[in-house]
Amino acid sequence: MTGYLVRRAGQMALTLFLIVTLTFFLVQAQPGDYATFYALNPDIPAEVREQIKASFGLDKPLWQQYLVHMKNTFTGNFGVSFGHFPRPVMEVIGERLPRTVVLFLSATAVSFYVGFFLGKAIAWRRGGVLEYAATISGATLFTAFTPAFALMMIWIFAFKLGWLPIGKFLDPLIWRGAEVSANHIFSYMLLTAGAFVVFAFLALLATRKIGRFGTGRVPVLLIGLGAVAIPIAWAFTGVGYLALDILRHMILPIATLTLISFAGTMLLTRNSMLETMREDYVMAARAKGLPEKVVRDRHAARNALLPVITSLVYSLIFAIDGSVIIEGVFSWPGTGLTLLEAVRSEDLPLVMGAMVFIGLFSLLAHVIVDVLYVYLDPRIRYH
Amino acid sequence: MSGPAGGDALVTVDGLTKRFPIAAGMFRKPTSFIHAVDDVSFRLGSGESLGLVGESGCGKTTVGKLLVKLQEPTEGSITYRFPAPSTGGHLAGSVDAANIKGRQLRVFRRQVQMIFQDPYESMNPRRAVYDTIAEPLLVQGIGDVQDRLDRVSEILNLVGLTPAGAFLFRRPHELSGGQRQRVAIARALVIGPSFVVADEPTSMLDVSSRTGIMSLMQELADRLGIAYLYITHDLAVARYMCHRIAVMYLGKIVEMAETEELLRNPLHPYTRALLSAVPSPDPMRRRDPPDILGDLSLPVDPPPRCRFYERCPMATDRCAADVHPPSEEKAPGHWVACYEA
Amino acid sequence: MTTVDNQPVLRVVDLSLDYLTRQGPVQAVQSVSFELGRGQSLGLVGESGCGKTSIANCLMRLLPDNGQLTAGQVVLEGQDLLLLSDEEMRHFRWRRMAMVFQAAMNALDPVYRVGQQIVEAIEAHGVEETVADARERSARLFRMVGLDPQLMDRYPHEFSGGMRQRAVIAMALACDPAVIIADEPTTALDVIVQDRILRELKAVQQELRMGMIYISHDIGVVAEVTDRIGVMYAGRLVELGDTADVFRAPMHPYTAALMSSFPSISGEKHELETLPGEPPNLANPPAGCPFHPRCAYATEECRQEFPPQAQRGSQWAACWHPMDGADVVMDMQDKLDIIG
Amino acid sequence: MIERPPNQPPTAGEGSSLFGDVPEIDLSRGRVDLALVRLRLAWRTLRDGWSIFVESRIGLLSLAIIGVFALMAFSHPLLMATVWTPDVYDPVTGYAFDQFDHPASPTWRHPLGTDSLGRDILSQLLFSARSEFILGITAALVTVGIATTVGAVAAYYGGLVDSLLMRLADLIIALPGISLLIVLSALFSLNLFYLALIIGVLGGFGGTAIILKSQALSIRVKPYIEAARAAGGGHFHVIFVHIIPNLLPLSLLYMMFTVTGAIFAEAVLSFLGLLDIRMSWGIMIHTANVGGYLLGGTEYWWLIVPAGASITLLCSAFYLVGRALDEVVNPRLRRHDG
Repeated sequence: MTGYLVRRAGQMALTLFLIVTLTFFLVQAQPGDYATFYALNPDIPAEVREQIKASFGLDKPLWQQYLVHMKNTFTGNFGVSFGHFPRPVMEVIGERLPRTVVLFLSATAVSFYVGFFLGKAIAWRRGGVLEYAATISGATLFTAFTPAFALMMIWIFAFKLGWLPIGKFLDPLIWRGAEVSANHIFSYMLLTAGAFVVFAFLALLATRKIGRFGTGRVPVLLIGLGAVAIPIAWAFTGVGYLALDILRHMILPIATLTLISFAGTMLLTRNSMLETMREDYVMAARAKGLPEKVVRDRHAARNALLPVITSLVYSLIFAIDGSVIIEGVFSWPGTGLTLLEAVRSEDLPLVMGAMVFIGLFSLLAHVIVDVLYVYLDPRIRYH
Repeated sequence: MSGPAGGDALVTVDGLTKRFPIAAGMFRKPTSFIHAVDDVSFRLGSGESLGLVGESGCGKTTVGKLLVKLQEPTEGSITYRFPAPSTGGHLAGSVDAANIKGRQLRVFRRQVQMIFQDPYESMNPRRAVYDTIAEPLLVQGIGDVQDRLDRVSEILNLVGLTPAGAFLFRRPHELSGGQRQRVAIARALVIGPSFVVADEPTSMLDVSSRTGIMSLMQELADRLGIAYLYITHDLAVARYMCHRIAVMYLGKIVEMAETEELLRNPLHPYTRALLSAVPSPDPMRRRDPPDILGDLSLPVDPPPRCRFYERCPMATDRCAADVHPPSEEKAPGHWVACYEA
Repeated sequence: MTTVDNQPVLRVVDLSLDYLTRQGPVQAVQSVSFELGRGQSLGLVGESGCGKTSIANCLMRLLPDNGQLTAGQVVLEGQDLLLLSDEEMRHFRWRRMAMVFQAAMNALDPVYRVGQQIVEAIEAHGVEETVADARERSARLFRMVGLDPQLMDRYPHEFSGGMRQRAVIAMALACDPAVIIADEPTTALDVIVQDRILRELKAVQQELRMGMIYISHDIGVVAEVTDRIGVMYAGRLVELGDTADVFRAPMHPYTAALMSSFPSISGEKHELETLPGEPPNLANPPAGCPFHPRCAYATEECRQEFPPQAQRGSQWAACWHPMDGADVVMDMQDKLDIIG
Repeated sequence: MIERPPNQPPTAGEGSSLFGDVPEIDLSRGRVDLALVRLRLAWRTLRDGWSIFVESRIGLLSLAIIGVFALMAFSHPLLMATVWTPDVYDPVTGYAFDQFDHPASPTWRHPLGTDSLGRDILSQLLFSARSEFILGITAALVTVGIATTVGAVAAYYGGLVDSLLMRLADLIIALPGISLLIVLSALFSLNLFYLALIIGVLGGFGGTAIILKSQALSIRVKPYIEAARAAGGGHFHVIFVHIIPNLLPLSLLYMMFTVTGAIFAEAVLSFLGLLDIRMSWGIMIHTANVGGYLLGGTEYWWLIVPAGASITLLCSAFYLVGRALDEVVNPRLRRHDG
């Protein structure tokens, strides 16, 4: 297991190296010279320009530039953004990355859960009305033209119904008198969410150790309790309304991203279920007289989960791409929007930086999926 | 170890060994090996049939694949002595199977063929019976389309799929298991081999089609003068199909004798255990449980002592200390590799 | 031979099953009737596709969506299982009638520990109160089938084929069933392992005085483990009798053909008979006796009408021209036991 | 004992009753036309596959939708050559002189109205359909051509070739495709053909290659591959006669998915204004977005709905046809009734 993780980490480093190389040479191959972009930017004072040139080795031959670029990338120096001058690329991304991660993680978690739940339901009752409805609406949403769909969501829920804000990260009117920064509140929100996940996990683990039959509801109860306690705790901090504002801004992008991506998991789960349902152990579970729900969830769906997890990599990449588009439409200031803005304004250092981080992000997702798979499949876990 | 076939053996196998490395990682050299076939020697005369019997994982299929050159041996030699060819384009005289490559290998395949175990998986599901049987002719470049069609029809009649026209363009899923195995036999025989390795051709068939295939193989072997190595886990089937039987255990041949001699007078403790484990269709007969210890394990880097040591009910200190016993002729033509036999 | 109670633990009457396919209904099981005494073992033999496994599935009421029971009763300890609701049947399964599956590898869920899968069955039927008791019980069962209870916390892929088959047998015994159905439990195993499993299965069955239905295509195996034997052909039970009687003097020509095509390692090497043709297509079975196209004795009435049961003692065959004792294929006197 | 000559083989008559119509060849009538027989066999396979495909009503409906779009693609040049005059109806340079205000709502002469530059929406829609087909099918052919070869070769040879190809595939699937394309289109000027090529190559060496390779691997270990080698067949013979034909059904399936992906990617990039393409559905929405008509809701529906619906419909139609094909290709997904 540790050997596997070490090997996987090695592979990941190599892939990251290749991504950095690829972006470097793509930028070099494009028509126009990288150095002149700096030279032509009127925002940058002459002496800073020289300094940048020197630190990036822009006056040296290509292969030396490449080496310098490599070194800079892996020491976290992506240079200075043209568009956000004089902020370094690293700082711009450092501020925006958590926002993307939150958007992406919550949408992925919700869509995975919804997709898996629906997928196993339509496979179990094959040929029902639910199957037709879920397949058609799921596939339509999955292949829907994301920008148009996102705009439609905004139009319905923000314009017509006025339930939710139109876009962006927060409402300046609410934040006018606030003494804390949005980043500060946001990081505390992240901490709370993280703590809750840990708590839920421990609750599950603890009840498993009880050793009596019929304790399945205990963790659900505990987790529900936690879910109620958190908002109450936030209400007492006095900045709860600010957190609520951020939350309100998150709902629509997350809902949109969830809607476009749940079908991938759903349809995969359906096919995977149809295959596991033919397995002898599902027949054996039935023969043992287990309740249908147990046969479905503990045996058929549990095994159907494995190939779905393998393909989760593709869904994750799909969701990363989706979040780039969604961030663009909702003006959600994350890495994706940063990439789009940088591309439009030809802010090359920021393009490279954002691309490397999006690549890193998808690599991490990849590795997490692999580890999850290893954890879920004892046949691999013990080898 | 050698067989009774004398000087005019068609196949002479000497010290045949195949070790499979256990993957250790991308850049590390494997340090562990599965000793699938270990120092196996025997001879087979033309027109003779030898049964290779053993439990799954004993290396019998690997021996078969080595003989038809689907795998390359780690050590040892396989020598064929083909009779003078009746048709052109066949190899004649002594051929060292280790050293043939390229075009020669292709010609070699005209004389040495294999029948596979699984009638469901040994045929490309998208290709019709004709394509499957004509494949050897096609890749060997024999005849034109009409010749091949004639030859395939002829061989279909020979294996009892008549009228041939009704079978030529069926796909495998349109045939029963027995019919499929007949097609597999036809594919092996269409090119006129003098030696065929049959890897459990009946183990996946029902009783009633099994006997049909067994008799067909015997009949064709007699008529066409084909020698074959019959690989099986079923001693009863080997009894009906083979002149001689060799019993394999974990990569070694532990006993070899004329069929009836082996069944009546088994000398190796493993052969005895194997024989006494076969259920009897006679409900009146009470069998004793086979005298054998433990379970079969993979031969990964086995110690040099007798392979059967761990499971042998009559093992002695000598068996533990010495190398795997050499094969000795205890009775005319009856070879055993055991110190205590 | 075991003593048999008078009251049968399982009675199957006139069981018929169709599979609905594109080609129309396929009559997989037709009017099959038999009884199984307490502590008795009944073998069902026949070639693949003859309906053996379908019968097992009918008894457990585990049919695929397109399977349709058209007639019959399955009476287990006085209760007709076919009249129960799905939920009632669920409680009957495994509690009173359990199954040893054909492919043990596939009958164990790969993602759970073997012990857990036995505990699960015990939990579902409330046989024990706590996890600890259930584990205790599983450990006992493991010992009974010759497995080390420490292996309970291993995963199926860590077991060898023989160990898996033992675990599946232990699982079948989890709730003290009155009947176990063993569907080709040793088919994929080597002879030496097969021999051990058969001995253990037989011993456990006799010790717990369970009824056992043993399904196999291998008449050698069936001869060794069963008291009575039923021969199936094309979805019908064509012969039923005490194992010794059926082997000594089969009444149905199909039974005789099956036996004479079975190679044996003991005794004189008798000529193997080849049964011509193929089993019939059950979507479109021949009229009359389904065996008539392949039968040497077929006459006009065989082609017209399904034969009545010809009785001889406790043995019967569905045949117009049952064979008498003189037709015995395997002459026991010839058989010298060369091993013992 | 049964009186019967031993060894009597099963006869054809009994066998064929099991399976219905099997092409029977009368050998007594001299030469057999192999090509004709093969044609009949292929026809039968097609018919059997079709009969499973039509069981999926969704698949059939989707196929019909694709057919309608194909008709649309064909109708544009026809209409331009007959009733539509280029100066009014050209999708890019045309101008509807009969209207004063643009965008104009639908009229008889312009059934879907005009855009903010006075161009006929229907003409744009029909013209774009053709580009989408060209793009989608080119990308799909490139992807599947590469992926099938890569998959078969990697699975057959294994070893170093396999390792290199699969690491490359891992690298490609680790890159989020749309993000990469956004960067590429910012750095280089991409037209329809280059876009198709890039999508095709990325797909072909990426995820599709991995899937086809794992399928090829399961074919490679089948005994019939060994049988072909024992018959004397070389590497080329085994790969092209046994492995690739058995991969083709799955390749066809992934062609459908690639078409979906390519059309989708094009639409997104066009919507972001990053592509050098004359006209496409994505550009139509881009134009509406630039003009600020998108959040106008239902008022200017003809600027968004036809193009947006076309993208979604065609994408999901190809996707659902792919899924229906999956049920044909993968017998384990079929119902228990065959």
